[in-house]
Amino acid sequence: MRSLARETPLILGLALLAFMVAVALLAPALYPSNPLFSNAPPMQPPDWAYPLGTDHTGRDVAAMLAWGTRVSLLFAFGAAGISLVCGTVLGAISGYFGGLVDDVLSRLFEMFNIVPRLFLIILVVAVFGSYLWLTVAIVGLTMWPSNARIMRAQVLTLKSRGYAQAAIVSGAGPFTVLFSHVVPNGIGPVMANSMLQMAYAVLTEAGLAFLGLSDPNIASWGQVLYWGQGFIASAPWMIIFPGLAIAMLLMSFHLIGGTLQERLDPRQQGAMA
Amino acid sequence: MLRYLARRILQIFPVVLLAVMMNFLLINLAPGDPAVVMAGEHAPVEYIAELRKSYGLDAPVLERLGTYLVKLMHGDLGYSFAYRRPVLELLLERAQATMLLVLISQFFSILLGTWLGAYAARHHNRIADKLISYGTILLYCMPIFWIGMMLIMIFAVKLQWLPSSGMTSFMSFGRPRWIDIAIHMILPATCLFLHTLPIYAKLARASVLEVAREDFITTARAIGFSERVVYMRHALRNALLPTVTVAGLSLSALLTGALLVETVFAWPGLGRLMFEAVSARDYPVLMGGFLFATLLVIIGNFIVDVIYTYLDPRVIYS
Amino acid sequence: MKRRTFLSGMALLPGTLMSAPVPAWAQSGKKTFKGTLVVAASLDPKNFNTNYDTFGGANYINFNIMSKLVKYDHVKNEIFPDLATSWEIAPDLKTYTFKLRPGVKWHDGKPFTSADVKWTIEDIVREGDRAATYKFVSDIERVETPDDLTAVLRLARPNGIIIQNFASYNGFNILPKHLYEGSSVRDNPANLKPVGTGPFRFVEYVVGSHVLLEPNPNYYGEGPYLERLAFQILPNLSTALMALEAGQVGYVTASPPFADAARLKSVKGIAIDSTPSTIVMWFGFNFDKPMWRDIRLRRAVSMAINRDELVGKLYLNLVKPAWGHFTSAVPWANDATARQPEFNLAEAERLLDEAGYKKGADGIRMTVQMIVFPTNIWGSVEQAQMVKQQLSAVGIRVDVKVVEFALRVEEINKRGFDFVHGGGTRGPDPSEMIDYYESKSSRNNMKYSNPKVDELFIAGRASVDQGERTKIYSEIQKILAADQPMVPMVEYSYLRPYRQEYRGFSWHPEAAGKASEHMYNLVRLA
Amino acid sequence: MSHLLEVAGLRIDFTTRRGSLGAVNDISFTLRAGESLGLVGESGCGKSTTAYALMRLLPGNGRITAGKVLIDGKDIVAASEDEVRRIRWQDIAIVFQNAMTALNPVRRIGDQMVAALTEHQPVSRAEALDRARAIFEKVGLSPSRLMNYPHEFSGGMKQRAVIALALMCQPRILLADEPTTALDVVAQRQVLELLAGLKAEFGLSLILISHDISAVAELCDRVAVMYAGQIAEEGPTRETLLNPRHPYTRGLVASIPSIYDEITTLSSIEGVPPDLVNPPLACRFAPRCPHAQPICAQVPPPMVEVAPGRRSRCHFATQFDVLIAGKEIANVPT
Repeated sequence: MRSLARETPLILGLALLAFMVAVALLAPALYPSNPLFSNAPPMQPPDWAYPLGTDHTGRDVAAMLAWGTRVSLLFAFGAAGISLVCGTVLGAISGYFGGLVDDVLSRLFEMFNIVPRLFLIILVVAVFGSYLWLTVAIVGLTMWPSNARIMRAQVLTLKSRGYAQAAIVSGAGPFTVLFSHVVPNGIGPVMANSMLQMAYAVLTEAGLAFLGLSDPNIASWGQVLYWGQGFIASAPWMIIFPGLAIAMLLMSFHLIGGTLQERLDPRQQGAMA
Repeated sequence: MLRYLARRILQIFPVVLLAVMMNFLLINLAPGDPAVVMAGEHAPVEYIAELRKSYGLDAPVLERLGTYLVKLMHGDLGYSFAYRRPVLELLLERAQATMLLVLISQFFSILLGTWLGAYAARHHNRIADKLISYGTILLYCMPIFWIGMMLIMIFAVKLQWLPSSGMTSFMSFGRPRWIDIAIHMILPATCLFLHTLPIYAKLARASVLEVAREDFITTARAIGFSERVVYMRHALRNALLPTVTVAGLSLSALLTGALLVETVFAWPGLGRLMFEAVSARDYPVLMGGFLFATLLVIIGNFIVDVIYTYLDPRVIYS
Repeated sequence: MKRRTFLSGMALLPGTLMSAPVPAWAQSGKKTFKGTLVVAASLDPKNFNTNYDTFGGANYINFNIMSKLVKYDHVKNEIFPDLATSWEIAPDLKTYTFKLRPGVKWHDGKPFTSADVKWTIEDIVREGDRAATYKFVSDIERVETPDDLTAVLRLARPNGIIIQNFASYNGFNILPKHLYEGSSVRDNPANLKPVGTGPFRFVEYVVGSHVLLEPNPNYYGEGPYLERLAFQILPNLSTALMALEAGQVGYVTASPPFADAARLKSVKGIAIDSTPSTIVMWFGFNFDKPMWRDIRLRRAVSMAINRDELVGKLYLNLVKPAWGHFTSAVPWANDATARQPEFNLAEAERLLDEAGYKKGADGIRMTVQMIVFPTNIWGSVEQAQMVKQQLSAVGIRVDVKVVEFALRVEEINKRGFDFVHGGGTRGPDPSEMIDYYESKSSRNNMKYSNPKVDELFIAGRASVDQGERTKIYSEIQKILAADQPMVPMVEYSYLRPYRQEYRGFSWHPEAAGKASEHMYNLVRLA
Repeated sequence: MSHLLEVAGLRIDFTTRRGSLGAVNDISFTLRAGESLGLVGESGCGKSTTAYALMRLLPGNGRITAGKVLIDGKDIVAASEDEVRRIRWQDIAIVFQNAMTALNPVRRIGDQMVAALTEHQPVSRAEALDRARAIFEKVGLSPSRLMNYPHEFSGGMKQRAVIALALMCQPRILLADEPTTALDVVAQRQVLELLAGLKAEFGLSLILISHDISAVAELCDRVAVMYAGQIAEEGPTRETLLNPRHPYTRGLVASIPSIYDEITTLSSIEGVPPDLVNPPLACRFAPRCPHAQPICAQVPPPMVEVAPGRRSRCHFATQFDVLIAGKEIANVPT
């Protein structure tokens, strides 16, 4: 019982995430027609036919949000995934080989830290167009340095551990040692960070949409918020529901990520007892 | 300290140079011709070519980069295409508004966030801790512009207590200017404050919890200090280092975070200037903005170092 | 009918009738000013000199600081005298003689004379194509100034619409020669601290924040009545509307979403007027793609567009569907018989089949790209979405691509699009249509070309006789209706949200003949 | 003469993810004024936990679940938080194991000492500083270093500073929790000598917690040997160590060449201490005991007084010679 109470945040987070994934998978079944088609009377408050109301051009908010779940999850997993791969590989290489490689890569991390990230994203999206995949990629590519930093620190401490040394002695190549022995053991904190990055990616999607920089052919939560901002007073459901959806998904990432961080971050382990 | 500073600048210089070069190339290689934007839709091809020439846009990009860097060394940030004014003048004008907003909200969110975090840590796993932890996460999960719209809705439209936007009031000229600005700043600063508060609360909670496990905290308890003194006087100061680090590093991140707030509240800041510069292909302003952000990071880092020496006597720079 | 005679009379008759009577308060000498109007503007002016470069955010401020020779009023779309009190047009349409208003002073106290007019026009001519307003003066060879209050324009070619050109919304302002002469006009400090002869004087411009104006007590026209006129820069429309609701702003220049109009109207203290414009919103075909040269395809697409649904759903029937290529807002030049085909899905499908675009297994005939540029006019992206939805009914899949302003010219020049969305003013004078349809026009994004239409546009320019011009433009509209180079969808109306305590906006009846759009000289606090 | 400190039936449980862990189980001992007691045993046997419990400084997941701790007749276990705070440092102070981390790194040592005194006694800062200076001198530190930060001290100096801090309020009982573990040999010697000197000078009652038997032998009047959360054997130091009555004490002592030699390590007895979440039901040492008899795994041994002032928790405490000689035990307890 007591341990169940301990796990509440994790269970809650996983349940929320599972719900979101389910909605994303079921969206085409629930709302088979294009969610961006105006098939309903405009500005309908929530009722039985349109449980989350309709927008100013007669689009079903529930349909747009359901389909938008796919976009948000794509952003979360796509961008964080790109960041995870790039960050892990570059951070690991930097930490493992040291020397010049480390110097160059570390400067690269620093440089990305210096450049204002959102503007970089805005610039690329504004210039090359607000294509969904491009936006996902650029968000991912601006997030990796923090993963790289964590991975680098992990590798620095782990590479002297017994199993790594044993693998080296047994004649394994440096990449084998690094990616089959060191990285798997040090990936924990990076995973925890990835959950937070997922949250950031979802927020970035919303922020870009709010600035008018998202793909008009796709229904996303940020888009609904963007359209809804003009109707705070007359159609608050256009603002409240996407806001809630974002908060829910982010909450799930934070709850899962927080638990992961507690469990996997060596700095946060070991109580006084 | 001075020697340390000099060394730091020498160290950071290549990184800045690299960042400036990357910005330059990224911006200048982007599609969209500023000359076309400047000349307007009806302009003839010859005029566009002429404009390109007069702004040096016709040279190869690497040559332009060289010219830009040389000018930069002389403190010349160039001339805004869109405003037809020196970039430095524009940046300084708009940076004031942003820095005012950012620094004040940052000040309060560090202060209150740290206090909340320390309070939560002191009551670890108790109801206050849960409330603070979940409350701040929830706050953190709300998009910043969403918070902004809600604030406007409640305090400006419904209650009509505070102005919804801008920095200046035209309706009541009797007030001293600084009071006027302060009143206009309450909502946007609160918005930014609410957005960054969770970061500092979370950080303070984690690091106070960590410090609370240290031996000297047990010593303080053994001496018989009250829990409040133990946490606020002994644990907190030792736990402040991560907060200072994050605060220093986030100066430039805040600049961009301020963009959304500035958009919602029509605050005449740097974020909006840069955002509009993207649309206008106003390269010099964009580059200047990026450079400004870069310098902020360096200044932020430096301030962090100074505060470190104050907070932790073990840190010595030479 | 009365309007026609009035307008043609204005153009043709010289005479004292045209000079404005001196108002009573000006004779008594003292003006009193009361109240502040804050106007929510969505764009930074950036720079106030719009004669040479286009600064979209400056126009609506300049109308209050600077003057033109003549302006259109905003109630009847008729020309009224501004700095020119009367004019005479020679029968060969090559000499225009303007009598200027006496006793006018620049805001810095210097007297306004014909030299200013001469310098302003001749400098634009000298700049040529590089100046944004050149097209309005391109026929002018030189300006003569027999005396301080007379300016004589000598034209290279006959031109019957110089007066309309000068009054155009985007037309040039008269600039003070004494501040500009001998300097680089684009770097002149007066571009940021404008000096004009208009109803308000420039006080300050804080970039990104506001432009502040004060009343000009020496203004020659009626007003101003306000103690202060401020333009607050509020780029975000919902922010601007909330500021209006909160009472911090008196008028919002951008149109609110039509779906919000009913609620806004019910908010205490807010009034919303709907004023028709000469703006038509449309989408055009890319004639560089051979398929769109097939008239059957163009007709089919036009027939598949349900304008009534569009106007109902996006605009709650507060705007009119556009059936022709001009605008019903200017009846004398509008040919209501030159119409688009009626909505008819079956016929559209038949035409598409006939043209060889059969439905595939997935029910789709073709995928086309539509580019759209978000503007201050409400609903461009929404219209594109609606076009996408409506064309899906006949098996045409539309990919909407929203392109930001800076990329507009480049995106169009790529010629990769099928449909291009557009919307802009076509009046008050029908000659403004030339931008969209003339073969060589830089705004003819479709690359539509019909030599007959080009010829007729030249003919329309070369006449001052309204009856004759009506015929010419009617013929143009008939050809366009047959050719169908674009699908006009909506005749746009502005929604004007303002605080009820203000009266005298440019669209209010009292502004007829006294104020152009975006002039606040008549605005007063009730 | 009454006891200054009396611990009776103390039981301390820790809440862990695996369940409740009885870190200390039924411990009783007493301390008279001026007396010194050594607590010895392997790491994890509960020595430090016991010490922390004496000041009620257990970490959040530890709780005193039974027993009493009487300081001067006042029960610490039942006292209010404020009362405990008043007792701390005034009546009982502690020198922590790791001097390196026991001092607040960001405050000057002198300030920390002054704050400790002013927290408890109504003295001015100047008076407190005077006292700090005097104590600094007593512990062999130069008063001129009073306003240094901890990181500016060497390890040995830091340990002296920690002792100085503990002496600020002139406590009656001083707990020293492994005060020498982190030091080099020379410094260890010096600190032990310092403690011996202070004990004599101030008449301190000292509880020295250590796994270093030689240190205990040198400093303490009495010794309590702990094993797996219990006291295995307790008695006057010399007697107990020279003539143990518990197999664990014997093993402990046997691993040292000579009690009064320089000893730095405690060689271990074969096997590992039991899991305290599920401790052996009978004798806790039985699984490791080379002399274990059937009964040892069945019946928990009682604490028996084997001589005046000497107690042992072994079934065979009274027949210990016979047991270790490996001879037939005549009188097997049941």
